[in-house]
Amino acid sequence: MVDLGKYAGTVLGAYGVTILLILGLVWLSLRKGAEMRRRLEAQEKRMGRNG
Amino acid sequence: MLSTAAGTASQDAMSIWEYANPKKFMQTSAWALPWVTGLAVVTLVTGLVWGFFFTPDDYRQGATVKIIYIHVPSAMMAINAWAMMLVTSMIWLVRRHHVSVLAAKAAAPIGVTMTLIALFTGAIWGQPMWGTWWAWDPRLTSFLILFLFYLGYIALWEAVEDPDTAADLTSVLCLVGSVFALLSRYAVLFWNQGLHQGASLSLDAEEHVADTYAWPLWVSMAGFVLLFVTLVLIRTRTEIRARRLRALEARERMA
Amino acid sequence: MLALLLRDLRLATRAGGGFGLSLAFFLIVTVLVPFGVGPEGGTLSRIAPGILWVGALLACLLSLDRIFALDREDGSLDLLATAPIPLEGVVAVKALAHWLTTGLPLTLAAPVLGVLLHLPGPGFAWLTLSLAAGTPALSIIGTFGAALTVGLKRGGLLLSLLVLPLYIPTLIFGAEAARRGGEGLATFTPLLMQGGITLGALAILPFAAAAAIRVNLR
Amino acid sequence: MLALLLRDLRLATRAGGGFGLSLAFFLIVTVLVPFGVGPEGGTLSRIAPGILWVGALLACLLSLDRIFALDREDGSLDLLATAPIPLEGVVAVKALAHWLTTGLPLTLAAPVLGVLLHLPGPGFAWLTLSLAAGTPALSIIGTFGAALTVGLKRGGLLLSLLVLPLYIPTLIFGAEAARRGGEGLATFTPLLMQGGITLGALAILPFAAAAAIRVNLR
Amino acid sequence: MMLSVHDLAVSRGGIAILERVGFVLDPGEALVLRGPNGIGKTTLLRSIAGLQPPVAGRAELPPEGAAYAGHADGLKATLSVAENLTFWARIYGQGDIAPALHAMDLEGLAERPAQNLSAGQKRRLGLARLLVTGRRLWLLDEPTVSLDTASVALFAAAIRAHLASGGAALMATHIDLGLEEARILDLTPFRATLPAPGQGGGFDEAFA
Amino acid sequence: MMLSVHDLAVSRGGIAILERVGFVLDPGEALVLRGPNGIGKTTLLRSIAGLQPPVAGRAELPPEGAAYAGHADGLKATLSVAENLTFWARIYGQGDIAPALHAMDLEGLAERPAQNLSAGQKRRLGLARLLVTGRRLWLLDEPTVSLDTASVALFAAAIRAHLASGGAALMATHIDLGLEEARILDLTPFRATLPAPGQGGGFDEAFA
Ligand code: HEM
Ligand SMILES: Nc1ncnc2c1ncn2[C@@H]1O[C@H](COP(=O)(O)OP(=O)(O)OP(=O)(O)O)[C@@H](O)[C@H]1O
Ligand SMILES: Nc1ncnc2c1ncn2[C@@H]1O[C@H](COP(=O)(O)OP(=O)(O)OP(=O)(O)O)[C@@H](O)[C@H]1O
Ligand SMILES: [Mg+2]
Ligand SMILES: [Mg+2]
Repeated sequence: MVDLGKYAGTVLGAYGVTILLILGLVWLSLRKGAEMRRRLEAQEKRMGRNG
Repeated sequence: MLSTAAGTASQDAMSIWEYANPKKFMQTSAWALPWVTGLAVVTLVTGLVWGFFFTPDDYRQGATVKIIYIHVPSAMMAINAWAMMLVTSMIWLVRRHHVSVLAAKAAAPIGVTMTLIALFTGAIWGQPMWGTWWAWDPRLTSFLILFLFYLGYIALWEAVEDPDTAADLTSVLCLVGSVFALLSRYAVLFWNQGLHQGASLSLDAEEHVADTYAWPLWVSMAGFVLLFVTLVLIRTRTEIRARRLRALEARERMA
Repeated sequence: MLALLLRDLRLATRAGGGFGLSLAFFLIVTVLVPFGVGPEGGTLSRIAPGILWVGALLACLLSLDRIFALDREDGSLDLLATAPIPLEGVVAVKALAHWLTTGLPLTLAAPVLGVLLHLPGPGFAWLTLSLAAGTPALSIIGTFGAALTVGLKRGGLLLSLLVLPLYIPTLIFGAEAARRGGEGLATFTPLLMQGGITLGALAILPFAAAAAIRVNLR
Repeated sequence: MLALLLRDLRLATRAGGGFGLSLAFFLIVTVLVPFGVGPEGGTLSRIAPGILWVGALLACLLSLDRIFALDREDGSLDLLATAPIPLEGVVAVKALAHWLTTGLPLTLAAPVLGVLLHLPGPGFAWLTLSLAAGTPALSIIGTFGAALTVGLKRGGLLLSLLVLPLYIPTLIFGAEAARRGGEGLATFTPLLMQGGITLGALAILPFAAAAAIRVNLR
Repeated sequence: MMLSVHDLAVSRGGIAILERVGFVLDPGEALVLRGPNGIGKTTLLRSIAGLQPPVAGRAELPPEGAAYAGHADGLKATLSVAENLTFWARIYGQGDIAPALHAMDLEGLAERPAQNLSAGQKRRLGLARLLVTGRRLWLLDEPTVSLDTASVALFAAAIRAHLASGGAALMATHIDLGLEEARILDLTPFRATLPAPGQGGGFDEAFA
Repeated sequence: MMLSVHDLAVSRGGIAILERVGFVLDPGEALVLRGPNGIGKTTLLRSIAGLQPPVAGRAELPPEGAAYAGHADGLKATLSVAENLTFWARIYGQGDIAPALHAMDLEGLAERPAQNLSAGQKRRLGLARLLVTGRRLWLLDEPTVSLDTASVALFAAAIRAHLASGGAALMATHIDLGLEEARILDLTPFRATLPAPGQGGGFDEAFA
């Protein structure tokens, strides 16, 4: 393991925040994407056409 | 009012505006997405792992130098995302390609996230280096202003209900905002000279940052770019679907 | 065009028209700050030019949503858009009316309020000058923001959010000029920049604002 | 009654509803002040508690005219006044909804913004505490002011003018508590006074506000 | 007896505009107020609804009060038709909005935000609100503004159903609703006259 | 020829609601648009007035444009009737407001602030505005809302005078104006239909 010395908190905090924000963004994007795809497919099926 | 510009363009042999056709875009992006995603994950993980585990501490900054591998790429992407929004917004205003403006809409939340990452990592870095979380340094201040521009842009998209109206208004805002963002940058420099590093790495890597730091930094910058591309593709696809869903629902109501 | 200016000025000075209210708001912000930060003269005098500029800017900001929203609500804006005057002209006149009823009174009031905050002696003239050079920019930028949000119900705060980042360069140069002037330093550059912003904004933004209104009327 | 609260919260969180915008305004006031007074850390840190309180107060103030004006314009207020719920209850619910969408978020955001102004270490807790004790008073006093001005077109700035003097005691005690807390002094008295104002306002003002609305509907 | 108005005088801007208005409305009855523009129909209805105090006389309403519908519909632009209606139903402690939606032919629009309705559709929603108040007395100010003929017929049917179930309605309107059973009251004779000089007395005298 | 509309398609919220609308209006002619609530009369008038771009087709107006009067009257509550009217007269470069005041029977109210008018009086003022535009083509959206019979007759007389002087008028209304000479256009047949699946193609397809 790397030894971060007295700056462990700083470095880990920075990486932690970054990873959290990125994962949050990715999760939101995927969730909204999946929801939209589901709703659109349902709608297309209901309207009986896929243009 | 949807224009039919690309409809006629499809008769021409091949034009880059082809990709502004939503259908074409959906096809192409569906094909490209797995590749881009894979590449993004690989480069991002490589860059960050390399930077985090396999680089020495700086003699002055100690281990904090590792923050550079996220701070600098995110700061770069925060600016580049806005630049991309500016370009795609102008394309919308001039050529009325919906995909273009939807890509701008899709990029904005990624841009804010990048801005926030740069701000947070910078603040965390500032605590040991400058002894304060925040200073009204020009670089930092400009980023705060950029954050405000992003917020305003997103809020305007949310507030306007008609999608084409929203597209027009946000594009005009993006245009005018960019001019004022440059002005602010100049004003802020005039106002305070600041503590922040200059553009030490991006211009002459050899002179300022040793290769041991530079290489993983390049890789992780590439990773952030690819991450951005991936997310823009995913989100633009979502926006296109949302538009189509909206249109279908409205038709159903009318029928 | 002149008819429009006169009507806007008349509406502003009628009961409930908002003339004087932004002035009152400016007064009250200036009064509140000592309550907030404490009465100590040295601190107050140091922050005086900045607070006065921020106060004037906020007072200006709060009157922005009147520029178009009222005309939109009662249908006048539709009628103006189909009237035989160019929409760019309407926008310019509206900005001018806003400045006459807001920016100008604020500029004139600022030195008086400066007394309350122990503004240092030479600061008075420079504050007035910088406000005179900067408030037209605030009005025209604000008119652009108002045009962007005219389609929204109570776009007031969104308007603030959109306009404030656009106000920052004007604020920085304005407050800087006032502060440097107060300390006896050179004020040429910030005042020049401010004048540049004002002229640039005047040249470009009426067109952007008219375009935004057309989009919003759809 | 609960239906009204839920509707107001839903309206606030819908597009253009204003939730988050007062927060944004607070952020922006906090950001503007350093541009006005200059970037120097010492000065900023001295004025931080006061500016944050003034900023929160202004953000609160600007959202006041939404409380009744929209309901008045679209006729809902007439209908609510003839509905089988007491007007005092309507007022109280409106004030509660305003606090939930404005005062509470402002309280939570204040410490974060404190970083920008170099708020001294112990100040964070006391600032939050004093805002938590004071913002309910701001909401209920503001609701009263909104009720007074509901009959006027765009009463927004007049509303500010009426309400600000009423806000001053809350501001003085709140900023005092935050400042003393930051300097490690006793904060008991100002906090107690603030609590007193909040409770007193809660007990009396809904009735006064309901009376004002009845008069305004005539 | 559902509504009885005795010798009512109403004012706008401090000046009496109608006086000595009196009538009685029984359950199952509808009364249409007529009169030229500006005679005071809106003012009279608002006074009866309790929104402004009368100058003289009184109006006796059912204990629970009346349902008032004025020139504005009280709709929230960002809420959907169903949300708008549900809100009012809950305020009046009523449950189901489906019958009201059906009566005003709004089922197809239930999920549409109110801001995307046409003028007539908005008005239909405003009228549907009356059906979820559960009040027996309706006070309606120009209820059929912007409605097409089909919607006017819908509205007349809703009024008839309301009267049949023991309700009553007082309406101001300029057009013919096709409600033959409704009585008509022309307000022109009640236009306020200046009090003869020296008469009256009391506080207002000095101003009059 | 005063107004000619060719194959016009108009939309609200990005969705076409009327299509293939076409007609010609000559000087001295009036055309009344009919159709149930929500068919798209307001949208059509706004598109012809140039307030929103049409989806397809075009409308040819006189070079100076048309005078449009929508659901809202564009009145300033704190200005008096005469001030409101003078303002619009000056915007359109016209001089005297007295004839307009006379035609809409507003002389007695000239000094009254607009906020103290009744609904019908406001509407009369809104219509008087048309008379000071000097435009030959009028586009009117439900012009007689809130008007009593006498005022509707005033309005019909004003329209007749306008037609007699070579003007033209396009109106959307649900009620009978007593203008026998006006042609009537029912919009119901022009309701937009879904394009057949697989048709069209190109850019819009993915959104449609
Ligand atoms: C909130 C605080 C901060 C913000 C918003 C911020 C923002 C930025 C920005 C915009 C860049 C430029 C990236 C580019 O040009 O591509 C940058 C680069 C950099 N920052 Fe920060 N920064 C912050 C704090 C810090 C701190 C505290 C340090 C360390 C002491 C630091 C060290 C660096 C370094 C070493 C670079 C690379 C410079 C280069 O591009 O050559 N930053 N930062
Ligand atoms: N502040 C005021 N001072 C004097 N007169 C006023 C004032 N406000 C309104 N009026 C007058 O009071 C009268 C009554 O108005 P009201 O709205 O009740 O009429 P209405 O019968 O509903 O007319 P409409 O059919 O046009 O809706 C009108 O003639 C109006 O001009
Ligand atoms: N954003 C939107 N999305 C979908 N449909 C909409 C939207 N906005 C309005 N509509 C619909 O467009 C149609 C046209 O409305 P318009 O106001 O033109 O009708 P109108 O003929 O004037 O009706 P009225 O007689 O009631 O005034 C209406 O059915 C309305 O519900
Ligand atoms: Mg009326
Ligand atoms: Mg219509």
